[in-house]
Amino acid sequence: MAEKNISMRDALRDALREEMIRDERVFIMGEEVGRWQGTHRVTRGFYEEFGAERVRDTPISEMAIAGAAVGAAMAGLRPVAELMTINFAFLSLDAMVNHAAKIHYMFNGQFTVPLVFRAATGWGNQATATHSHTPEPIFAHFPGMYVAMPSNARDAKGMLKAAIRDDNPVLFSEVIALYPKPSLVPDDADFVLPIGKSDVKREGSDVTIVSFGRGVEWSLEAAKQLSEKDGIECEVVDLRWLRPLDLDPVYESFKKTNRCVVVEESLPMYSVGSEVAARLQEAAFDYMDAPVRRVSAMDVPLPFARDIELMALPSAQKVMTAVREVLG
Amino acid sequence: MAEKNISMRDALRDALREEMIRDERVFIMGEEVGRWQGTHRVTRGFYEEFGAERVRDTPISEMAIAGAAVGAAMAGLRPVAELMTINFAFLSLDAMVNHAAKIHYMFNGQFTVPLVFRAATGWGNQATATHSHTPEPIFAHFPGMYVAMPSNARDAKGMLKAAIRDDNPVLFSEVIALYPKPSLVPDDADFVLPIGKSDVKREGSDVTIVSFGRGVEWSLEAAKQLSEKDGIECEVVDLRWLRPLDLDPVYESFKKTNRCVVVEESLPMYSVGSEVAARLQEAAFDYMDAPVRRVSAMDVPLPFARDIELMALPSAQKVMTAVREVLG
Amino acid sequence: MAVEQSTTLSRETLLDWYYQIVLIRQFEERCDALYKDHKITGVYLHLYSGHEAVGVGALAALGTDDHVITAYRDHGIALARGVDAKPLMAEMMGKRTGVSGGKGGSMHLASRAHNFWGGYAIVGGHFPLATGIALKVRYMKEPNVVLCFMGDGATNNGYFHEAVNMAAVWDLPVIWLIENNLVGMGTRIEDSSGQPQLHKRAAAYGIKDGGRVDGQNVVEMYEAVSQAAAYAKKKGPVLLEALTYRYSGHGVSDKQYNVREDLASELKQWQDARDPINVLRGIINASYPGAEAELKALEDRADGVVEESVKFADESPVPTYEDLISNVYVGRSPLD
Amino acid sequence: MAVEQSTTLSRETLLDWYYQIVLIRQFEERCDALYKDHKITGVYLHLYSGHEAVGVGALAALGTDDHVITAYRDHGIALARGVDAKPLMAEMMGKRTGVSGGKGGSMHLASRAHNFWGGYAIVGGHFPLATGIALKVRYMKEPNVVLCFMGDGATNNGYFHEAVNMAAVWDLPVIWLIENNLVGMGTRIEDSSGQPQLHKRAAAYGIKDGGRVDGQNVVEMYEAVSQAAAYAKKKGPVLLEALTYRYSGHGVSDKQYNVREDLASELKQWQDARDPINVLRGIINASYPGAEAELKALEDRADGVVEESVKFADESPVPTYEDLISNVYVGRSPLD
Ligand SMILES: Cc1ncc(C[n+]2csc(CCOP(=O)(O)OP(=O)(O)O)c2C)c(N)n1
Ligand SMILES: Cc1ncc(C[n+]2csc(CCOP(=O)(O)OP(=O)(O)O)c2C)c(N)n1
Ligand SMILES: [Mg+2]
Ligand SMILES: [Mg+2]
Repeated sequence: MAEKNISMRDALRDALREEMIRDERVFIMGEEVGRWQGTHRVTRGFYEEFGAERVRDTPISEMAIAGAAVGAAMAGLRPVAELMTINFAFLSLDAMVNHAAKIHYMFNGQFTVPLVFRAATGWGNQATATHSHTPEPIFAHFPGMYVAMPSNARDAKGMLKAAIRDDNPVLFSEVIALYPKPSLVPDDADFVLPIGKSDVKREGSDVTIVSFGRGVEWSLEAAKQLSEKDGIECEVVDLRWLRPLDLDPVYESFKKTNRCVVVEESLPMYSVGSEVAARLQEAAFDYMDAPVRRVSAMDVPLPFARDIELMALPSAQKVMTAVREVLG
Repeated sequence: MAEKNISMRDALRDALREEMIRDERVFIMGEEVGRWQGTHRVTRGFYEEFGAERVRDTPISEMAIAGAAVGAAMAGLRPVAELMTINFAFLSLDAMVNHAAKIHYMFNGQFTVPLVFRAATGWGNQATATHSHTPEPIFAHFPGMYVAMPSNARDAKGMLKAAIRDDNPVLFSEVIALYPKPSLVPDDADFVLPIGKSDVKREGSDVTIVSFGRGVEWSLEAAKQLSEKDGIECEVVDLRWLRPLDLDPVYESFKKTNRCVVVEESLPMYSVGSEVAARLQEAAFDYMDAPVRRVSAMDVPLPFARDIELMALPSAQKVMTAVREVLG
Repeated sequence: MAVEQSTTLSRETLLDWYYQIVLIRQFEERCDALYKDHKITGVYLHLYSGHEAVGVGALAALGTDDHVITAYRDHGIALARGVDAKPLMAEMMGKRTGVSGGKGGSMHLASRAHNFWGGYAIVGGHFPLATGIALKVRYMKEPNVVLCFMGDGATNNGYFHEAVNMAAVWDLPVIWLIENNLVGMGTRIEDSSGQPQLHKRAAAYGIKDGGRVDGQNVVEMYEAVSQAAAYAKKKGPVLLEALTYRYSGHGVSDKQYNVREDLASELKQWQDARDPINVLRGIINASYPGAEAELKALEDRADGVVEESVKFADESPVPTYEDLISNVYVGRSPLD
Repeated sequence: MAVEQSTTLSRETLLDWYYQIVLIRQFEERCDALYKDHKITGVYLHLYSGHEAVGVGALAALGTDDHVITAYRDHGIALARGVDAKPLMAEMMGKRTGVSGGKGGSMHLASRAHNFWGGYAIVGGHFPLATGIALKVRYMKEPNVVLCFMGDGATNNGYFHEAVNMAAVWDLPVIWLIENNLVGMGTRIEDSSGQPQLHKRAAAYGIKDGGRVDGQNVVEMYEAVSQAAAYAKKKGPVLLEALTYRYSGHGVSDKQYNVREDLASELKQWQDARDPINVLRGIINASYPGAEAELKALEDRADGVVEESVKFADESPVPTYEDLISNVYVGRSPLD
């Protein structure tokens, strides 16, 4: 299959555009998705190509954006509702958790809610405390809505297309720092990745690193350096979905390595690192040679000033330290 | 010190009332806190005793209730804002997480936000999917706001008074099923428990059960039956606060028992069970004789029909099974 | 006593509405009794008694392809929409044969087949759903309207502002119908809304102010909603306020009427002077005298239907573990 | 060119306002240059240029014990409130000496000492804070008012509805002042609000409609806010709309003005015809002719103050690890 080397931004754009062409019921709504061309330029050119009916600029109304998407989806459309950044999705939590995620169940299957909530996520770049959340675990806490978080352009395309075609509501989080990063993406309008499948991004026999989103980049960088410098071979598992959460490849890898580090951009408590560590010790207790270690952001709000902001954030360096620690 | 045997409802009422008498800046706002006497009758008689200025009925405006409490607290009052039930606090998430929890930090200490968000929590009683959340982990995920969840009348009083007197914002979750349950409560207007301290509710040498809120009741019941039937002695640690989270008594207990079960009313993923298990295997790896097991609600929305609702919920029975499992 | 007022509507129509109003009243009173009998269980049950003319008149103005959505006070609206009483009563009792399989309960009745999009229990939560359904109507160039019921208290929630404004900006065919029963739980409209004449909030969105309607008069409700529907389909949203009163308090947990004399006497006034059944009786008498026997027959028919629904519900099976884990996701088990 | 209009306000007052407006303009232009120089960094920077008369006129109407709160477009308001330029500029650069210790950045300026309760970056998030501060004013029986600035786009958020309504129900002393610059990011007011005459939204809350004011005219702003303040202190909330225009787009990420001719020409029209500096110059000329040299001196003074602020900020230290972990909690380290 032909592939092209494009940024995650363009891969997401292709995914959206192809699905809009494929299915007239798919439309986009959100703040600045149209005339402004999308805050992060993912919907660049869409307003001109598809028109104002299918690329709908909305008022600054996160409750209504999310809730109207739910209604439209129940009624038969397939909305892609952009919440600009995940920080503003706090205002949509009720529409997401008590409506999008519950309606199929509460009414016993009478309605389906086939929609995608897109949101830019991630901290760094001095966006400050209110604009620097990576809070996907709190959305993935609740049953009824899937949560996706791709780590590269290829996955982003295949996962977003899967999310749009699926009949369940999906929160699709896109790490801002990854938008410009390129990778090889199949040039195929039917390239769809399965929902809820983790992916081994690098093979290795010494330590299992589990991550997702931007953490995968830090993990791969750490794995490379550890291999070059210390001859340590890390296996890197990319969760890709926080719900459904697929830990089988993690268990499998762990049975080989017996050591694990979980890397996430998010806050440390009640988080992905917690869940993976808890599940691993339950599922593979007899294989544990060392405790699972977690690398995450510091448990503080993010400050504006660059130097101290960086201190609070995870990095490849911090992953390397954790890997050396689990190796004792 | 004199003690009286009162329900958790009355203990909370006493705490509020004493603090309102002690400090004129303390006032109550929320839906139906006044003339209706409080949805759960915690503020019974307050409207008549303190008047409409200090016991403020509000419109159905969860964003404004939470946000106005933040503003009033910054300006020097000490609001106790009732969000009726925690389910409606989803609408307050932004005011809580991006405002209450961040303002002290973002403005570098210029403002403090001394307030308490009270919310009734817990599922059971056929309140159905939208009204049956116990989602405290998602609020405790974020730094800047404390999260309390007492398991009995005595703790409820001492913890609520601590929350009101503290200068940090606190989410205070009260399990509805515990409101009528009595225990001995010090009859002392200055009975204040420390913030962020767990408490050993039962001593035992075989298994450590970690819980909070209603889970403590199931845990104690299970411990009693296990002791009587099987001679198994469980130590029960009540976390009391999900933030600050105090795991020292858990580690200490575990070093003695080498086995642990975490019991929570909440959903299983990215939850308290996850966090405790993850931290335990990190902190006390060499003491682990078995994996930590978790008892929680099933990972589904709660249905209305009573029989199947009960199937989804944790119980003393399920705790007993888990304890037997960790004992092998 | 209600004033007698005549109308040009057909006798058949008026009798049909009479039947519907009585059916709802009987259904609700039966639910109340079943709750006291522990046949209907749980913490929530919000009766529609007193509001019947609002639902029946409003829904008479819609076609079957129009859309209806409401809050938790939904039993009466489901009946007025023509949903069979049997699966409704079964849902009240949490049975497998209920409209929502026993999983939704009284607050979450719905019937996809009737374009009845459900009752919703988070105050305000269904407003943007109405906007979204109306968006689909416009997107697909369908000729229909969405009728969104709401309480007076609910209009003070942020959802109201965002959902109504969005529908306004996009000129969507929605009728926002406020059932103003003067109070939300225990809070009076004057204590919850800076503008107690709720229909005037239309000005904030530049939409049609449909005014205040007598919600106890089914004919006036029918006429107001008919006009609103015609306008909404052609031009965009309408905000309409119906004045009504709840007969059984907020819900089964409401103990206020036992202790507050002001409320008890207000209730009595509404029941005496403005009961929707009496009002409609008066209209029928004025327009088509001599229907007493037929009215009695309709009451009996309603009684039979309610009785049958209880029997059906009572004999129905409860949901199983399979139901507990079904429909969490489309095409995936939550256990996977 | 702005029309020349005379006033009875003192010469001193007008010159003071002139100084403030010019100071803000220069501060903002300097920030823009510093951003291009990578001295101010990060993704956000929202300049107040074009809006100066709104902030200066409004704040001139308040006393020091009154309260002020706004959104992220806050530098100009901080300056108009009398906050020293040095710690403001230091905050812009993320320095330890900044008003918020370098932890808040440009969107989160505040000065407790000035009753300036801060800039807030979640659209609408500060509205209920204003309600809460006003509640404290009433609770403590203080004679003051809260002035809450907001953008036009922000009025469509649920926070607006809930916060304004709550203040209305409780008759709190708040002036809700909309800085209507016709657009929120790239969305025109007609596309975001069903009611584009935003002051008319007062009707939805039964509060005083303060009307639409020329936000480019500092004298009119001063008079409108003075009246609003007097009313608010005595009776309750006022909703006021000021028409204004942003000169530098939404923020540093805004590339629209480079590609959209309609916007570029609209901007030019505002700058040519309604620039707040020119408008005030006209008023000064009409009332107190011959002040040119003094105006020039004030411009130089402003220039010096901005220059000094940059020097101060530049030489200030960056925050340390201690700052990173301080003030997360009162009286507790986040590492405990
Ligand atoms: C967001 C939210 N807040 C609070 C509640 C609790 N609650 C349920 S009904 C109700 C009153 C609603 O009053 P109104 O809208 O007037 O409807 P009515 O019950 O009078 O029909 C309240 C406060 C809720 N269900 N959801
Ligand atoms: C809740 C929320 N939604 C979206 C944003 C992104 N955002 C920041 S400013 C803005 C536009 C605000 O426009 P307006 O209120 O008119 O203020 P102006 O920038 O014109 O001064 C948007 C959409 C945000 N910060 N918060
Ligand atoms: Mg009502
Ligand atoms: Mg604007």
